[in-house]
Amino acid sequence: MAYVQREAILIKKEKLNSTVFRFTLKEDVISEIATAGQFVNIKCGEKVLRRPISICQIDKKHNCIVIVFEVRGEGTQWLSQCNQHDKIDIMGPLGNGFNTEKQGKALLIGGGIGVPPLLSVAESMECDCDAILGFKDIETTILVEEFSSKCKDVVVMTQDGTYGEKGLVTDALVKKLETNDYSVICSCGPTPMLEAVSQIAQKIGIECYVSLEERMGCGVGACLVCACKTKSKDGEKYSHVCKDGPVFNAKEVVW
Amino acid sequence: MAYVQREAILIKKEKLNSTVFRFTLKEDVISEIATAGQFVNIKCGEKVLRRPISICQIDKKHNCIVIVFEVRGEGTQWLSQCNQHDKIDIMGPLGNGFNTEKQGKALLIGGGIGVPPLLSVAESMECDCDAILGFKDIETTILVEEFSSKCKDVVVMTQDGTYGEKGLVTDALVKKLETNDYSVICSCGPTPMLEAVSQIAQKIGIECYVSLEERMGCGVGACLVCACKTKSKDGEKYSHVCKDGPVFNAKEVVW
Amino acid sequence: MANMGLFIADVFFKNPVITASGTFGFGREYNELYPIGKLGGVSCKGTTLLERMGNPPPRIVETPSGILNSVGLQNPGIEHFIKEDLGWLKSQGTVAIANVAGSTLEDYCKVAEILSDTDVDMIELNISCPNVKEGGVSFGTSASSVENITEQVKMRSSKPVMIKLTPNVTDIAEIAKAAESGGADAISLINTLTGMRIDINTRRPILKNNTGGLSGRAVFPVAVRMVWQVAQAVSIPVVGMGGIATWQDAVEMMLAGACAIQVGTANFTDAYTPIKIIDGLEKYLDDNGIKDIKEIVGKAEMW
Amino acid sequence: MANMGLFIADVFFKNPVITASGTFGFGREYNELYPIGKLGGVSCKGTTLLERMGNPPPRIVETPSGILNSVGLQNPGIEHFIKEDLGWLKSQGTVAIANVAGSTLEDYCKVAEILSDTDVDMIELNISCPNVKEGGVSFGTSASSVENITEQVKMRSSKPVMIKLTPNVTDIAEIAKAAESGGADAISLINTLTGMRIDINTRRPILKNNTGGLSGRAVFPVAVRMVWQVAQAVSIPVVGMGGIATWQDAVEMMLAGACAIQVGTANFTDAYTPIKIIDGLEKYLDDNGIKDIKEIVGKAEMW
Ligand SMILES: Cc1cc2nc3c(=O)[nH]c(=O)nc-3n(C[C@H](O)[C@H](O)[C@H](O)COP(=O)(O)OP(=O)(O)OC[C@H]3O[C@@H](n4cnc5c(N)ncnc54)[C@H](O)[C@@H]3O)c2cc1C
Ligand SMILES: Cc1cc2nc3c(=O)[nH]c(=O)nc-3n(C[C@H](O)[C@H](O)[C@H](O)COP(=O)(O)OP(=O)(O)OC[C@H]3O[C@@H](n4cnc5c(N)ncnc54)[C@H](O)[C@@H]3O)c2cc1C
Ligand SMILES: Cc1cc2nc3c(=O)[nH]c(=O)nc-3n(C[C@H](O)[C@H](O)[C@H](O)COP(=O)(O)O)c2cc1C
Ligand SMILES: Cc1cc2nc3c(=O)[nH]c(=O)nc-3n(C[C@H](O)[C@H](O)[C@H](O)COP(=O)(O)O)c2cc1C
Ligand code: FES
Ligand code: FES
Repeated sequence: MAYVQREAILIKKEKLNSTVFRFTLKEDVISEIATAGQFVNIKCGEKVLRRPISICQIDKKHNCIVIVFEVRGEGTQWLSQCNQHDKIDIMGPLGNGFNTEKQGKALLIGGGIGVPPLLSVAESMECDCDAILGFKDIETTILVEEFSSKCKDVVVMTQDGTYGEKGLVTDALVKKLETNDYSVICSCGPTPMLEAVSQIAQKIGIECYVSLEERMGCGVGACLVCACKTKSKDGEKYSHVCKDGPVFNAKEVVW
Repeated sequence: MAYVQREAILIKKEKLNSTVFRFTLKEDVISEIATAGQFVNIKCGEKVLRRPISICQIDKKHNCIVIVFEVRGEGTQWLSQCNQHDKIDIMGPLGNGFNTEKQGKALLIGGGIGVPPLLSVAESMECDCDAILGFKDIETTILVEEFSSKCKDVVVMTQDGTYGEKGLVTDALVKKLETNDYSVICSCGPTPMLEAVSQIAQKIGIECYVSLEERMGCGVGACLVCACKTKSKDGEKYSHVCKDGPVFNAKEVVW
Repeated sequence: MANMGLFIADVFFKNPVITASGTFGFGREYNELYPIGKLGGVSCKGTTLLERMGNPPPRIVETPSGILNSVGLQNPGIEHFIKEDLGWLKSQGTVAIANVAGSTLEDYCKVAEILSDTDVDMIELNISCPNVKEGGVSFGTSASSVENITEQVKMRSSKPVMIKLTPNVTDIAEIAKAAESGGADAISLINTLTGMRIDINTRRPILKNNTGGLSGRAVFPVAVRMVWQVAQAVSIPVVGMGGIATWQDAVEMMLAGACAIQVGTANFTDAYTPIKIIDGLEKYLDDNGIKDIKEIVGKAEMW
Repeated sequence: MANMGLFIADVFFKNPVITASGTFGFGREYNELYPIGKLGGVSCKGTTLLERMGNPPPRIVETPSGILNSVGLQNPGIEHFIKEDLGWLKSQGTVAIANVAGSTLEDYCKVAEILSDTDVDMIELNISCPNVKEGGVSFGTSASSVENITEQVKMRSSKPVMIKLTPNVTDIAEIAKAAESGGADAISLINTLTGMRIDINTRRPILKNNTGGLSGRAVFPVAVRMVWQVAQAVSIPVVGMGGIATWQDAVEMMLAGACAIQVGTANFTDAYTPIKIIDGLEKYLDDNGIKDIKEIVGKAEMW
């Protein structure tokens, strides 16, 4: 678990839609050692707690990481007001990411603001990937082009059908499974979605990894605040999203 | 006691020296009704308490007031980082200012960051004014030109003699009194200076008004936080700087 | 439009937003900014039998998300209040609450008796002022003395009596129950948490009184917890305060069990806070199809 | 360069900056950022006789200038601590303080006994955890039970015992005196102030445990006041904490009477806080020609 707390420089700021921003942050160490699915913990102004945001892309060549975040409350609001050249205090890379070793064919399933971290997975997977991306509507659709250039096949689902197909990612998943053999599913998104994806994966016996969210204190495993219930042969216990996760094997998660 | 709480627009920002700023703020009502020696109470970012700052100039023609402030702590630091066109939440005009009715000849005595409010007095006095301005050194000297254009005679004192004469404002005061007949002294500056000025004035029987400072809560007379001890024929009591002052007749002040 | 009105001990408040004692004077100053008749009520500056000078300055210091104050009950005495301020306040069309403090039981009783013959709507008994040795806080920290003072004051007063509790106690529910069994018509809380700040340069407390009372947003979580505990423990109305600065805070406090709320320190930051809270509450009710503000009181469901 | 070292009950601390229990694990994670051997001491996560799962999540919520937590003493039990963590921590060259909690008096005593045979430097008795029904807070709110538990634990322990007090009491000085007369070697305070936040949309407390403990800068003025009161009341060393985030805060706490300080919540905001405080204190002493950190302890002069 190597990580740093450093000032990164915001070298590019883009607005992907009315509430979602993409920041390209230059930070040598973090970009050097980060792996797909890890996150950074960002100091937002005078806020007591840092805000965890997943790493969306890792550009080792330019010593950069890319993050994509949605403005939800005061912390992300503050962050969205940072400007190019500003210094941003970030801690990372944190947590355990996805396994990206060669493993047959992978299916990435992202929902909403859970889509961005899967891009880092698509970029570093040593095997082919397909992706299913779910959004509310056309307005909230993000990163479709980026996924299209990295994945074999990308299916976009919107709840209202204004982009791609109408329906949920699980609808697309069921269809995909009829014609494909996947060795692993990597998923990130709202908890109900992750639970549904896990159930389908488990039923047909595909390895499935999910990236969970929980409110955090330290972000590094020291405070035991970010508990999530997991099960193993020894019974149920609280694991910690920041250190044991955020990526968990779906069959260990107690939903 | 008429006042408003409004967003003023910062239309001009100047840096007078390494820690002192001059802001020209456009606000219709405040500039309309303000009188010399009143103050405004300024919201500084997320700070709980507003910061009281005296009005330095009142430009009724352009609906502006000018304030001059020194960066001392977090509040004034925040304020100094505002930029042209920013909206600043101010409350005012507050308190009772100086009496500027025709009254013979007036002597204005300012020390340090107590100098600015006296400029509004110089500009609105219906009689002639002389001024004694005291500073630490040449670096901290402010508004000398402005006073020179409004007053008959301006003496500048610096503690180290790097500008004007070397010494304290009281040294200059004693000298001035040898050759002049003043009907009133108006003074603003550090408490020890005000006390010394008051004593001299009292000894020779000149009316003397001083502008006091105290930590404030509401700024409008509702919370009784900004107490300063005053005396009258009924004995001693706590008056309130924000409402009964900031300008007091020196002979009422219990130092 | 939703109904914002409510009764506390037979006194009608047009809305649940009251300005907190000591932060709003008798309302005159803020009436320059908006008609204070818009407020549900005004809890006046703490008043004692005789005039009090209060503590020497400095009386205030800012702290992270809060302030410490040590005004120490400066006030011109109850007769002055009745003669100079009460009539004006009543004529503004809002509920006038007299906040009463004292050094002895008899002081409290006398003031309550005097107020019984006036137009005042309600008495808020401040047995919790931490800023003067004889400010009544000693009455407020033990259950038996709370019950006793409540009983005595109730006997001498024809006005409804609301007991204002200090948060500086081990078991707030026990104290609240004591007030209830003493006959209190309502309970208000929290007063300030005792705190201190020291100037590291002068090595002296910043407040001349050494300690002061902490208020403002910093204390909000403690206030919500205590209001919830008290609302669970008693069946008389509870008025909640401590750090309320937005309509969302007000909703949270009411969900915890407050039937009305008071706004103190937030007046200093933004003088329009009480009005913004009233407007915000109205819109919140309408947006959520809630017909009556009373419907949200105590509606927080525990896990 | 000024002397930063000090003794608390015969245990030498190279400087007065200790990381607070529950916010710093056993130091491993932060050792990635800086050698934790630079710290005066590490107070470990609260440990109980047997493993505990802790409370369900969410366990944290941000509040103005603070946080509420309801971790609830999740820990792998004392034996695990001794086997897995203590050795490593000791080898880093800092003082290792075991923070001990329990449900029964016997639990506390057993853990103290077990620790007596280890390398641990000191025991911090957490009789103040507000987040579990059986977290010991009941032991911490009455003077007689504080005296009793201190006596019992002291009898069974060969290590110095520091009693950690809860701020949720009426009279902190009385509690501190009880700890002293029970034989405590030192006192640390404050633990968290009990608070609650409610989500106005779900109408549920944000913490699954309903209430949690308030910490962070919001509580600093309360902590300074209590440390000052306790330092006046007892003659054993007092370790101060609650909202310390800068070296200035540390100086203020020490002027109030703390001979050492602990840093908790501020680690979350800036992981380098303890190091910055150590550096800041050193510079402060040198700049002011103070030869020894002990010279500032309790030097605040009251008005
Ligand atoms: C491992 C991880 C990775 C994440 N990656 C991303 C990402 O790539 N893009 C993105 O937009 N969002 C991501 N999130 C969610 C993001 O952390 C929250 O949206 C953000 O913390 C909200 O902060 P706020 O101040 O805007 O909202 P507020 O609601 O004001 O926050 C209040 C408090 O709750 C916490 N909080 C609120 N929502 C969440 C949440 N969903 N998860 C954890 N803590 C929360 C905040 O951190 C803060 O402490 C991630 C969360 C986790 C745990
Ligand atoms: C009536 C009046 C008029 C003033 N006019 C001016 C002016 O024209 N120009 C100028 O530079 N300064 C003026 N001051 C002083 C100015 O208010 C303080 O310098 C300022 O409040 C410091 O705030 P801060 O956050 O930077 O400092 P901090 O020290 O961080 O402030 C902490 C708290 O103490 C209060 N405080 C600190 N110093 C003072 C002080 N001297 N008087 C009152 N409260 C204080 C702050 O308002 C704040 O609540 C005036 C003060 C008063 C009372
Ligand atoms: C400057 C000041 C003066 C106060 N004076 C009184 C008082 O006279 N009587 C009283 O019962 N409470 C007094 N209080 C306490 C408030 O009424 C209120 O209980 C407390 O400030 C918490 O609410 P808040 O956080 O909204 O300010 C005072 C508070 C402040 C800040
Ligand atoms: C997440 C968290 C967990 C804590 N766990 C413990 C604990 O196990 N034992 C204990 O004595 N105190 C515990 N505390 C209290 C802290 O040690 C400290 O007393 C308190 O947080 C005040 O200091 P601070 O404001 O610097 O955080 C915990 C605090 C936090 C924030
Ligand atoms: S956030 Fe501290 S352990 Fe996960
Ligand atoms: S600051 Fe409130 S009365 Fe002066």
